[in-house]
Amino acid sequence: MIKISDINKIREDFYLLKNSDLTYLDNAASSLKPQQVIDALNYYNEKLGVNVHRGVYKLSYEATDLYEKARQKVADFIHCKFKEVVFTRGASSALNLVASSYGMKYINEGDEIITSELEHHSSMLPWQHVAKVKKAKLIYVPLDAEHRITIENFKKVLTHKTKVVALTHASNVMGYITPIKEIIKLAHEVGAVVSVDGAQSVPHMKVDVKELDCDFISFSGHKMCGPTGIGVLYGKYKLLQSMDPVEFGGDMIDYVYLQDVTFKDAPYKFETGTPIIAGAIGIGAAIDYLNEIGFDFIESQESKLRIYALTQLKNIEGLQLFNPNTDTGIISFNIEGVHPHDVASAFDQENVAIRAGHHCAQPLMNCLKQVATVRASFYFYNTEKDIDNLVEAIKKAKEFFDLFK
Amino acid sequence: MIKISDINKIREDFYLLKNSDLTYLDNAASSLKPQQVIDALNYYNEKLGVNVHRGVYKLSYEATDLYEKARQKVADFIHCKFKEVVFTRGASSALNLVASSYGMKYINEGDEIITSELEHHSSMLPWQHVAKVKKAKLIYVPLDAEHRITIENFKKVLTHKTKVVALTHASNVMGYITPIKEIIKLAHEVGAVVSVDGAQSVPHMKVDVKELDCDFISFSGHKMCGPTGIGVLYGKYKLLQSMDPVEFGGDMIDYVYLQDVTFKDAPYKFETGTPIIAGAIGIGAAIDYLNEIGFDFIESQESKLRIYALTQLKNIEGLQLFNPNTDTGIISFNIEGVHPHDVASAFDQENVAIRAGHHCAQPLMNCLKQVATVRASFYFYNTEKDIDNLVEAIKKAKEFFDLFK
Amino acid sequence: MSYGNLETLYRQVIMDHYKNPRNKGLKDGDDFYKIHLKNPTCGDDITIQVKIDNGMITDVYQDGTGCSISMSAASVMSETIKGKTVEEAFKILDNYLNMVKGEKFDAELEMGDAIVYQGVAQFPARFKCATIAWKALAQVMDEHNGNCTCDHEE
Amino acid sequence: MSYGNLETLYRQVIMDHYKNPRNKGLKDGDDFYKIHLKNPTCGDDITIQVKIDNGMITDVYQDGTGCSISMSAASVMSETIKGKTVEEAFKILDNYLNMVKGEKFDAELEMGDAIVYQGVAQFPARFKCATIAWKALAQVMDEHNGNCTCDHEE
Ligand SMILES: Cc1ncc(COP(=O)(O)O)c(C=O)c1O
Ligand SMILES: Cc1ncc(COP(=O)(O)O)c(C=O)c1O
Repeated sequence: MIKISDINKIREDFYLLKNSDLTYLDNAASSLKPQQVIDALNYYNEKLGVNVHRGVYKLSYEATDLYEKARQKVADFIHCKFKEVVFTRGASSALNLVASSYGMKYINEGDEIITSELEHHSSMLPWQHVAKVKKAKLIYVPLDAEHRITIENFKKVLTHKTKVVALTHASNVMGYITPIKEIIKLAHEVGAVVSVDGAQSVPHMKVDVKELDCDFISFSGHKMCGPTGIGVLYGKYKLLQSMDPVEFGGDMIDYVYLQDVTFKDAPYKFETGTPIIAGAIGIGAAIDYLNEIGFDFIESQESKLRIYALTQLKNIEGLQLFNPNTDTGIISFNIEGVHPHDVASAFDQENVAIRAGHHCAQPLMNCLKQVATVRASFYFYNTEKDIDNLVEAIKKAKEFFDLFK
Repeated sequence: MIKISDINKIREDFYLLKNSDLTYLDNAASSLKPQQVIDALNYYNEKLGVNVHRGVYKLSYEATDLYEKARQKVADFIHCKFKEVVFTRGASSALNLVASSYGMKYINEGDEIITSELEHHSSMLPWQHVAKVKKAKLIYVPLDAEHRITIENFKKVLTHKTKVVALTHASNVMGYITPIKEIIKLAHEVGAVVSVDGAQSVPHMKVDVKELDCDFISFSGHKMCGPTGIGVLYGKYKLLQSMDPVEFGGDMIDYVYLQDVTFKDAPYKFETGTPIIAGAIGIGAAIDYLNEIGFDFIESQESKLRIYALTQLKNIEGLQLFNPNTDTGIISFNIEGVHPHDVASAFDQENVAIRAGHHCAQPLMNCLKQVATVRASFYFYNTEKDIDNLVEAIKKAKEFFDLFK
Repeated sequence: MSYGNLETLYRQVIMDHYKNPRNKGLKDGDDFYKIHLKNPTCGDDITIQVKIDNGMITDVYQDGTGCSISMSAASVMSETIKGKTVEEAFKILDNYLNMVKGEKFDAELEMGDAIVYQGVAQFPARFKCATIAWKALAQVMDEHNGNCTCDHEE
Repeated sequence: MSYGNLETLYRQVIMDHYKNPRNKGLKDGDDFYKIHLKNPTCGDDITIQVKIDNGMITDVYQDGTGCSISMSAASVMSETIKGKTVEEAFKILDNYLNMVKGEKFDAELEMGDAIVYQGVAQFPARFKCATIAWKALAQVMDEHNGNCTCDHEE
C-alpha cells in the first residue's frame, strides 16, 4: 500500500517531476508517463519489435502474449471479460465506434438520443452525426444552475423513444461526476443503451463496469499514465457481437471470398490490421502502475489537493471560478479582464502548465458565456507545492496585467 | 552515403541484430526498430509526454512542433504537400478511410470498382463493403499465369463505369511490383481515382506520389522501421477537401453548435481526438533513418539478397517456389508434404523467423491452390548469412520431416 | 544431426496419427453431436462427431485439414476418449490442456497417446494446433450437458 | 517583482492598442476587400476591411474578439499599412513574419509600432495570435493581385 508520505518516491518515476521545476497541471489533457511504462514500451520496441497473432516464431508469440495479456489487464481493471475489451486509437475513436457501428445499425427515424452540453465534442458529435443521417432527435439534458447533469433533469428528457444515452462520466471542464449509475438504471427501464465517456473518470477512480451496468465505456491511455495512440472501448459482449465492423481488412476476418466475407468474433472484428501492439502493452503497464499506486491513494491525494486549491482560489479577488463545487481535480477559472490565452503565457513563464481554450466543449463555453477558460487539472503525483505555485502564478499574472489598466 | 560495407554498422542500430543470433526474415509483417527511432519515442514520452495543439506552455508547443514536423518529413519523403498527409492508425485504417469517406460519398449503383486477387485483405475488403452497400460492382483484374497484375489485363476490365481502382503497389505474398504508374494514367483517362496500397512499396523503394500521380496511397510505420499504431494516408488535397470526415469529435472541428458543426480543413478533419503523437514522431524518426541509409543502398542490398536467395532456393528439391520472378525481397514457398505451420516451427528452432499462413491474402491462396505458404521477406539489414541460415533451415526441416515418411 | 526441441514435439506417434488418422471421415445420422471449428489463420479446419449413450462416449469421428499437430491431435483425441464417460473425458481434457500449456498436470492419469503432446508446452505458438480438436470435444460435451456454448470463452 | 520574459512580450504599446484599438469597427460599402479569419481553439475571430486605390492601401478597418496579442496586432497592422502601397505592405508583412518567427529580419525597415512584437519570437505558442491579422492582410492583397487564395497554405 502506497502511503501519502510516498509522494516523493512516486515523483521519482516521472522524468519531468524529478528533473525540472515544472508545475504540471494539465493532466486532463494528458498525464505524464512513468518510467515503468516507458520501460515496457522499450521492451517491446527493442527486444521484440515484431508483429503478432500470425507468427509461429518465439518473438512473435511473446509479442502476441504481451498484447493479449494487456487486454486481460484492462478487463481486470474495469471488471469485465477479456473479450469485451476492444483496443482503439483513443477515447475519441472508441466513442465513434459505438455511434458508427451500434448507432448506425439500431437508430431509426424519430428515435431519440440523449446527450448533454457538458460533453466533450468526442462524446456528442458522433451522435449529432448519427441523428442527422438517421433523422433521429438529439436531445440535451438541461443542465442545472451549476451546469451539472442531474437525475431529475435526466428524467425530464427520457422517453420511450430514447434509444441511446451518451453522457460523460466526469466532465473535463467542470470536474463534475455524473450520477451515471442511476441514469443507466433509468435508461435501461425504457430499453435504451448507455455509452459512457470515461476519459476523465477511469484514470482517477475505480470504475467497475459490471457494477455500473453500462453498455459501453470509452477511455484513453494517455490520460492514465499510458502512451498516446491507444484507447479502449468496453462493450457488453452481446452488444459487441450484434454490431457490424466499420473497418475491413487483415486480422478481423475468418473467410474471405471475392464477393463476400465472414468476420471473427468480437473484439477482433473491430481491430482491423496490425494492432496497436506497443500501445496496448503500454496501457497494460500503465494499469499495473496505477494498481500499484492504488485508487485509495489516487482519490485521497486528488481530493486533498482539490480542497486545498479551492480554499485559496475562492479568496482571490477578480478570479472567476466556474466550478467551486468540482468533484475532481479539475478547476476552471478566468482572471477578470485578462484573456485566458494571455494568462496561459504568464503562467508558462512561471513554469506552470495549464490549458487555456474551449477544452473541446464549445457548447459548455456558451453556457458559461466564455470564449475560453483556464483549466488546471491534478493527478496523484501533484502536491500542495504545485497548488501554491498555481496560486502564486495567478497572483503574479493579475499583478502584471493590472500594470496596464 | 552508406556503403554496402557498412552493413555491420547498420546492424548495430538494431538490438536483436546486435545481441542475438536471430535470422529475421519476417520484414513484410513488421520491420525491426532501430535505436534512433526508440530514442525519438523516448524523448517524447520522457521529456515531453504532454498533449499537442491547444497547449500554450513550452512543452506542449514543442510536442506540437515535433508532431507537425513529422508530417513535413512524411510529405518530403513521398514528395507531397504538408497538408496532404493524414496520420492514421496504420495502412489498414488509411485504406479504409478512402473507402468509407471517398467511396461512400462518390460510388453509386452500377459503378465499377477494380481490385485484384493479389491484394491484402485491407486493400480489397473495404471496397467489397462499399460495393455491397452501394450496389456497385467489384471487379477483379485477371492475374496472368505468374499471378501478376499486367497492363494488358487491366485494360480488359477498365471501362467508363470504373470509378475507383484499388490496387497494391507491391504484393505482400508474391513480391511483384504493379505497373501502377501506367495503370494510374489509364484510370485517369476514364475519370477513375486510384487508391494505391503502398504498405509494401514505400518502405523499400523511393515512392514519389507526384510522379506516380496517384490519388491516394496508404502505408504503415511498423513496416519501415517505425512504431506500431501509426500509418499514413496521402491524398490529393482537392480530393481530401471534398471528402467528409468519418470520425467526429475533438480537434477536428471549427465550430460546434448543438445540432450542427463545421470542420477544419484536411488533414485535420480526419484526425479526431488526441493525435497519435508518439507514433507520428516515431515515423518521422524512421524516415530520417531511412533517408540516412538511402534508397540506393536499400534497393541494391535487397536485390542482391533476392538474387542470392533465389539461386539457391531454385535448386532445392521438393521446394515449391511460388514466385521465382519476385521483384522484391519477398519469397513465398512450401516444402512438399509438410504443412507451412510445421515448417515454421522447425525454422524457429534454428532461430529463423519467417511467416506461415495466408498472409491476409486468402483469394491469392485460392489462386495458388494452397491453404497457406511460408514467406521469407528481407530488409536492408539482412545479409547473405541470413539467406544461408534460411537455406540451412529448409534443408534441415526437409530432412527432419523425411524421417517420418 | 540434432534437431533439438523439434524431436520433443514431433514424436513418431504423432506423425503416425498424422499419416494414418484414426476414426477419420464423417458419418450420416443425427444421433451424433457435431461441431465444426476452424483457425482460418493457418487453415486448420476440423469437424468432430460424437455419440453419447447414457453418459458414455460410444463413437467418435473426425475430419478436416491442417498441420500435423492439429490433425494428429484430432486422431489421438478420438481414440483416447472413445469408451470413456463424459465425466472421465472432461478430466482427460482438463489434464491435457494443463499439460500442453506447460502447467501442472497428473502424469498418472490414463490418457493414451495424448501423453506424447507434452512437447507442445515448449512450443506455445502451437498450443492452438494441439487443442483445436479437444476444444471441439469440450463444446460437444458442454452441449450434451445442456450448457450453452454460444458465448464460449476462447 | 520581476516578470521575466513577459515584459518583452506585453509591451506598453501593445496593451495600449489592446485597450484602445485603432480603426476598429467595420464599414458598409463594397469597395472594400474583406477577409474573416478565426482560430476557434482560443476564440480569436478577426475581420479586416481594406480599400486599395491604384495600388495604394487607402483605408483599413478591423474588428473581432480575442486575446491581447491578436487584438492589438490587428490594430497595429491597420495603422502600419495605411498609406502604403501593396508592394510596401508585402515587404513589411514578410519582415514582420520573419521577426515574430525569430528569424532574420530587417530592423531598419520602417514598420511603425509593429516592431514591438519582437518579443513574440520567445513565445512561439503565441505566433498565431500575433499573425492572424497579418495573414488576413496577406489574403486581401493576394486577392487584389489576382492570386487564388482558396487553397492557401497555412
Ligand atoms: C471527457 C473527454 N472525453 C473524450 C476525450 C477524448 O479523448 P482522446 O482525445 O484521447 O480521444 C477527452 C480528452 O480529450 C475528454 O476529456
Ligand atoms: C500489402 C499490404 N497492405 C496492407 C497491409 C496492412 O497494414 P497494417 O496491418 O499495418 O494495417 C499490409 C500489412 O499487413 C500489407 O502487406
